[in-house]
Amino acid sequence: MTPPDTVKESRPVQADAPVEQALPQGLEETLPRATADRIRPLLDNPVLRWLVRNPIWVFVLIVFVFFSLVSDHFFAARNFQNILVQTSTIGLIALGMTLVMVNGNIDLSVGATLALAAAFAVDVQSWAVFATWGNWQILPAVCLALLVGIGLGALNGFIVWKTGVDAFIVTLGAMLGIRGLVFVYTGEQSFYAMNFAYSDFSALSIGPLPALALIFLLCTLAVHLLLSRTVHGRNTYAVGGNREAAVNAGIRVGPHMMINFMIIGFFAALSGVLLSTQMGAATPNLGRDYELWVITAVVLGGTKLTGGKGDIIGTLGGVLAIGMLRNGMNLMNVPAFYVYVVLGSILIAVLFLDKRFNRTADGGLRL
Amino acid sequence: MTDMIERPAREPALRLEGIVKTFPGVRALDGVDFEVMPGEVHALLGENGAGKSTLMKVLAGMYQPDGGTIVIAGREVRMATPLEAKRQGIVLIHQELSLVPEMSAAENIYLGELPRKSFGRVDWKTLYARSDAILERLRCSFRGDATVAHLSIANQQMVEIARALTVDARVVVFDEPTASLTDAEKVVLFDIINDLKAQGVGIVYISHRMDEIFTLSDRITVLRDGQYRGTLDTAATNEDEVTRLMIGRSLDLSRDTTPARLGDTVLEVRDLTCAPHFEDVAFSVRAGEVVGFYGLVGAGRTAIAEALFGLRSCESGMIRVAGKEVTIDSPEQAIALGISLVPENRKEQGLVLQMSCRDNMTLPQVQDLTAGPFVSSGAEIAIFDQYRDRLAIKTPSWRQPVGVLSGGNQQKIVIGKWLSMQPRVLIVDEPTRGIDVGSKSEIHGLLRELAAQGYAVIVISSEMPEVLRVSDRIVAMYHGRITREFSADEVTEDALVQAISGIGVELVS
Amino acid sequence: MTKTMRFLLAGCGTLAMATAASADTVRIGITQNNVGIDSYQTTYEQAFIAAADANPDVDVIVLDAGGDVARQISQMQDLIQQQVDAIIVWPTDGQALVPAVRNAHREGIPVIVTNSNIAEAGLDFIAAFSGPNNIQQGIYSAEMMCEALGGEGEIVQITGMPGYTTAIERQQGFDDRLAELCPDVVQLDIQPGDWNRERAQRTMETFLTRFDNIDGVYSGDDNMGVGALNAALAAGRAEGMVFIGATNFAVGYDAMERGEYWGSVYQSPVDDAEAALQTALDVLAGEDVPKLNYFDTPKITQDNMAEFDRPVF
Amino acid sequence: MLDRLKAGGPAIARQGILVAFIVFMIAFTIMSDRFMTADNLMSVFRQSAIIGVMALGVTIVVIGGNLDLSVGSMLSFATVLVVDLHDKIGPELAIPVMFLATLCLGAVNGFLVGILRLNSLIVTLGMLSVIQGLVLIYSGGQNVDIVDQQGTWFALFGRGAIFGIATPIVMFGLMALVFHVIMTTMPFGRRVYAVGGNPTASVFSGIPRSRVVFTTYLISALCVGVAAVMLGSRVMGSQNNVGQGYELQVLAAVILGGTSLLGGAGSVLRTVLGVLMLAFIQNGLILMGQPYYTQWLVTWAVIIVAVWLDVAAKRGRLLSPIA
Repeated sequence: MTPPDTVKESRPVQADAPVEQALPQGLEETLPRATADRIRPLLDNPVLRWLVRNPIWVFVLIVFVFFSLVSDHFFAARNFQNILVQTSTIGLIALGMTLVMVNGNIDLSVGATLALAAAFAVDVQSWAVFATWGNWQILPAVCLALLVGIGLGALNGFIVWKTGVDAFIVTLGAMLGIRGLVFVYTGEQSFYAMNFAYSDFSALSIGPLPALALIFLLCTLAVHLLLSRTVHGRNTYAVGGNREAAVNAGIRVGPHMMINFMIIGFFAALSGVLLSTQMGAATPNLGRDYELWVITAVVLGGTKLTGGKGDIIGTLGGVLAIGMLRNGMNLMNVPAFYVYVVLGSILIAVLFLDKRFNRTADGGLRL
Repeated sequence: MTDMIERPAREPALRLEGIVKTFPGVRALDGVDFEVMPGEVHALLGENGAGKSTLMKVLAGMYQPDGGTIVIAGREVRMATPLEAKRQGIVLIHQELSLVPEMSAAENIYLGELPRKSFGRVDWKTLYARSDAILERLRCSFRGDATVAHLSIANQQMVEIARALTVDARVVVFDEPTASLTDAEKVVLFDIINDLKAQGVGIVYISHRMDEIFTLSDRITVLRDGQYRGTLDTAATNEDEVTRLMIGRSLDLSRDTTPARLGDTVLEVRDLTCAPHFEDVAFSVRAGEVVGFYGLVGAGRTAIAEALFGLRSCESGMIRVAGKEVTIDSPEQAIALGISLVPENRKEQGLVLQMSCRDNMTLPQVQDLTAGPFVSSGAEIAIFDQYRDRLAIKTPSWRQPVGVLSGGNQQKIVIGKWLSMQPRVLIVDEPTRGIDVGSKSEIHGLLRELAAQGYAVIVISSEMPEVLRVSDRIVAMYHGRITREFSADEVTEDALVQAISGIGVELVS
Repeated sequence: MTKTMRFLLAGCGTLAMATAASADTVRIGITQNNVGIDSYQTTYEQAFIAAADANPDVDVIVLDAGGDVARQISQMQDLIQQQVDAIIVWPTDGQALVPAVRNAHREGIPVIVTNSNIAEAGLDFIAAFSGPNNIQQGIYSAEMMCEALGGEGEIVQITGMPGYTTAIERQQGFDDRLAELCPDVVQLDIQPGDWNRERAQRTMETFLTRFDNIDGVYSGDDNMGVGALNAALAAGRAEGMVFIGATNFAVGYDAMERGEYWGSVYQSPVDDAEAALQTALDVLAGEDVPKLNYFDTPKITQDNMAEFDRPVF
Repeated sequence: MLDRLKAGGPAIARQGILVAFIVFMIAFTIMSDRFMTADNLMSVFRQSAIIGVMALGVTIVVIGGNLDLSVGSMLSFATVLVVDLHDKIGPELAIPVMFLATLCLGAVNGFLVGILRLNSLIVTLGMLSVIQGLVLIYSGGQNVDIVDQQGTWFALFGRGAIFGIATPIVMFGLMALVFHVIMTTMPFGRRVYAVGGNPTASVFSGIPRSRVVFTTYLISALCVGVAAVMLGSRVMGSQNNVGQGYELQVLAAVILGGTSLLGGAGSVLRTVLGVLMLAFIQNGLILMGQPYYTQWLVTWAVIIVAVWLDVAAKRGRLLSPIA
């Protein structure tokens, strides 16, 4: 039978969606048609269009304006420096977590890795071998700490690759085990950096920017470029978005995922090193619960737990949102008990709004 | 029918000899031979589970054969990875779309082989230039920077095909390429295949649709149970011979002409509207008849079924079941009213793959099959046995996870699940999609039989032969509206095609 | 999002009032270790706020680090940012806080360390320390243990959360003094109870299975000590076993009254809080304040418990 | 071939956790003469009852295709509530009030995940924080204690015994049995497996998916309530953070029991094995005189090896096929 060639295409649901001028699916469905029509032209403005697609930044703006109005101390250059330094710890790990989560994996062991790296960074300086090195003794210490982070990441990645066990489970185990290693290594004690040059680093500023903030911003830029511009970065989306397609296209998924685990290990270690410069010390309980805050920040930034979606700009927004909330609530003297409630509620609220506005078309089925 | 192309007396582009592949407990391929000449369309046929997909995965480097040789352009090769196969010029276009939705078309086309600059950066300029050139060659309306998630299914298929053109392909394998295409899109696809063929590329074409195979192919190779059954010249054979080779017997493909004994009107729908899917739909179904719904994908047929099954809320209209006006807000209510739906997507909507055959079959009524507070295993097994025998489901035991069964048997489990509910109205959506000829014919027979037993049956299908074969009445849909209703006696193919393409219909929008 | 906004606004209405104060009052910021982890810290906070409220010239900003060093450092920065007149800090970690304290010192903001002291390297940068001496408390406990056992016996120790200063210092004081004072008392094992009564109870149950004879139990605080006591009571082995703790809690006091608990170290969070605030005010008033202001934390035993009030926490 | 399990072999490999469990039991028995004694075994059973009961509830949530990380602070909430109310309104009222309040929290989880279909990991993470705040606000951060520890019948749940067996063991055993029966032989159990295995197909089969998921969270909250009664009675007091970190121990036990985080597969009884495994590791290592952190290292290895064997048995080969 010959297919009729007079047939016209008719596919209301599946037609190519216009890329530029549509509101997010959820908005189109929720808003009255007239309102939607009125709002749509606003999307001609590139800034507004960008904000609609990055809702976390809308939230960052709201938080920013809110605290600027209600707190006397929030809107100040010095405070912004503080916020950047404070977010750098969670922020650096979040960069790595974005890669791992876009890959469709997760890493719960970052808090423990951070603690182990910090312990190495502080302890190795005082090894007798480097006693005559002066301030240079910091260099091998930091290098070793970063290597430890990369190594632990590689171990996680290797196990995920070779055993095929879900990353959630592998890194949940590692979260306990690496914390155990921290206690083995430190013997429960805090380490203290004898060399004040080490802790002075955290007070360093380059122009208006504290060194720690600068490192964080540079790393953010680097990972943003890595994820959006390089072959490895694009493959990260491919592996997370459709693993089978990636395999068929000849991407070596195992080593690829391992590299991303090494990257997050590196950032967890770097974060640990920078944190230890702020303290001039390393404590064995450092970084507890950080994995949960990092995941929260990354998810707020629009990265999907299922993989394939997310970017560094969103993650930066998520990290800043949490950082500003904490900072602002400190400045406003919100009682500690309420901080838990506010942060938890906001997380759920943002998730809810994201679901309403950015949901994908399910054709209105009641499932 | 395509003109006969004289087969060039050259070296085959690809030759597989004596390929053996075993999985634990199964010999999936048992000494299979297969060859493709340059510029030839060679169809590969076989029932589900005959080994077509395994053979193609061996060809694409995704499986390593346990025995046999692969010869490409006269040289014996080993292909350990899909990438190596691609470098040898073997490209597989997958049945299930193998794209990354959040990435651009260009990135998908060059997935795994993005052009690089220094420091591992992507060379976007080269990427877009190359991919745009390919898309243009395929006469695509979109460009390389379009995000795949925003493209229609047909255009996504085009991206898949574009992938094949990135390399100097020797052999391109199409695995069920038309499953999700409209007829218009099929025409474009066939043009492309003919283009490739003219360029001397060897084409392997896998499909269950006989009409396509006879339109396109030069030769046909048939597999059965992992074994090679023979190769036929398309011009010198017919559907009967091919079918016999596939299933080992011949099939009666004619329509059951027993006149329907019609009962009362069981289901009546009036002015039902559910924008944007369908508007002002009205029809009725009587006990003992099969009503076929025919139309293009997206014409609103499936949406009507979903609305009747309580999965969609409708803005206006009236539904009457057995004479009583009802509202249906959930599948539970639909089931209580005696409506059953065999959904179009078996794996996603029909079955819980890791559950046993029995548990799947009794899922909608498990709360009623109880002894005290407990599920009565005996009652469940009784139901399973009854429908296993009635539908001739092939499975070693009720404990078997349903995911390991063949497509046809899976579909029968879904049908059995809904028959066991003793429904008044049975809605079947695309009952034979992706199912081999043998099972297909059995299912058609079953639908007729059900009607004869007094069920009211609605069959939704995109395949005209199917609709013609099983229906007592045919409802044609176009763009969310019913354009015409035919009785089985008066319907002609031409009229049906016109009715579903909106010809002669005034659309108010 | 509007809902969140409204929620925040509602929360802030009351807070804004609290921070709006006249210019001549002193503003003191405090960052505590981990309020809510136990009653001591909570009572401390309440006493501190009460003391500040009682003084019209004092305005306080009360923060909690939730046990996280990094968060405490951030809070120090935030307090410096607000240019408070003095900062009181209850260190989550004695060593890790040194640079943060140094920063405040550089900004000219006096820092008063409360409850557990900062590491030696930081002493130069603080205005004063006010609080109990945790090492001394460990020493007291060792002395009581020694006395109760008559110089010989087998004991086990249940420590606080591993890696935190208070836990480490008490253990250190106890271990050193015990070895020195009565070398014939053998410590069979040391395991953590995480400042958590249930976990201490679990640890003690395992000890009881493992050792046929336990003469004494030292716990890092009474909360855990009572957990250990519960385990021994349930096993029917509490008779003759010596329980010694630290930071006398009400439950410990009651157990002592019943004669089940031998002794502890009396430490009042109210004294602790008031001493900290007073020290800060003294520093701001320009008075000559000694660097280390240990307030007395006496031994409390069944014999002398009548001299003490029942703890409020 | 090393990376291919023999066709006959997997029967034993499929029970990876059971094998590991037996290996550990033998090892501990050899290393410590105190380990394999009736007293010690009973003591470990009693200790594991609290985590165990919570793990039963979470297993059902996970089989239904979701996670529940909020159980840790929910346990703090329930324990503080029941202990605090014990002296204020008496245990006979305190217990039902606590159950009511805890079920409300479960209902919030159920509403957000089941009805609004928000991601369960993030929702319960948020709830973990919210509930911790609620506990602290409720108690003002103070410890709560039961004054008359000897005289109250509330002691039965944590300290008492029924027919000579410690009540927590009896309750844990009974609940494990009841949930096992529910999940394997009752329609509700079948529906939970179906919803976890394929939510869409479940809806197409007329299963009220939202209600099923909602109910799994209620069950989880109910289990937390039972755990809180046992904990409050055992300790006769509570701190505000008493359940901190329990969520991960519970999850580790569920995972060790072989329940798939993807949903649709798993077993309540095997979770019991996971719970006991963790408890025995903790107990055995202390009996051997190991420092507390060794148990973290051992748990790390055990989780990965046990789950690996499980996964390997299912796919029929030891190493993952990922290139």
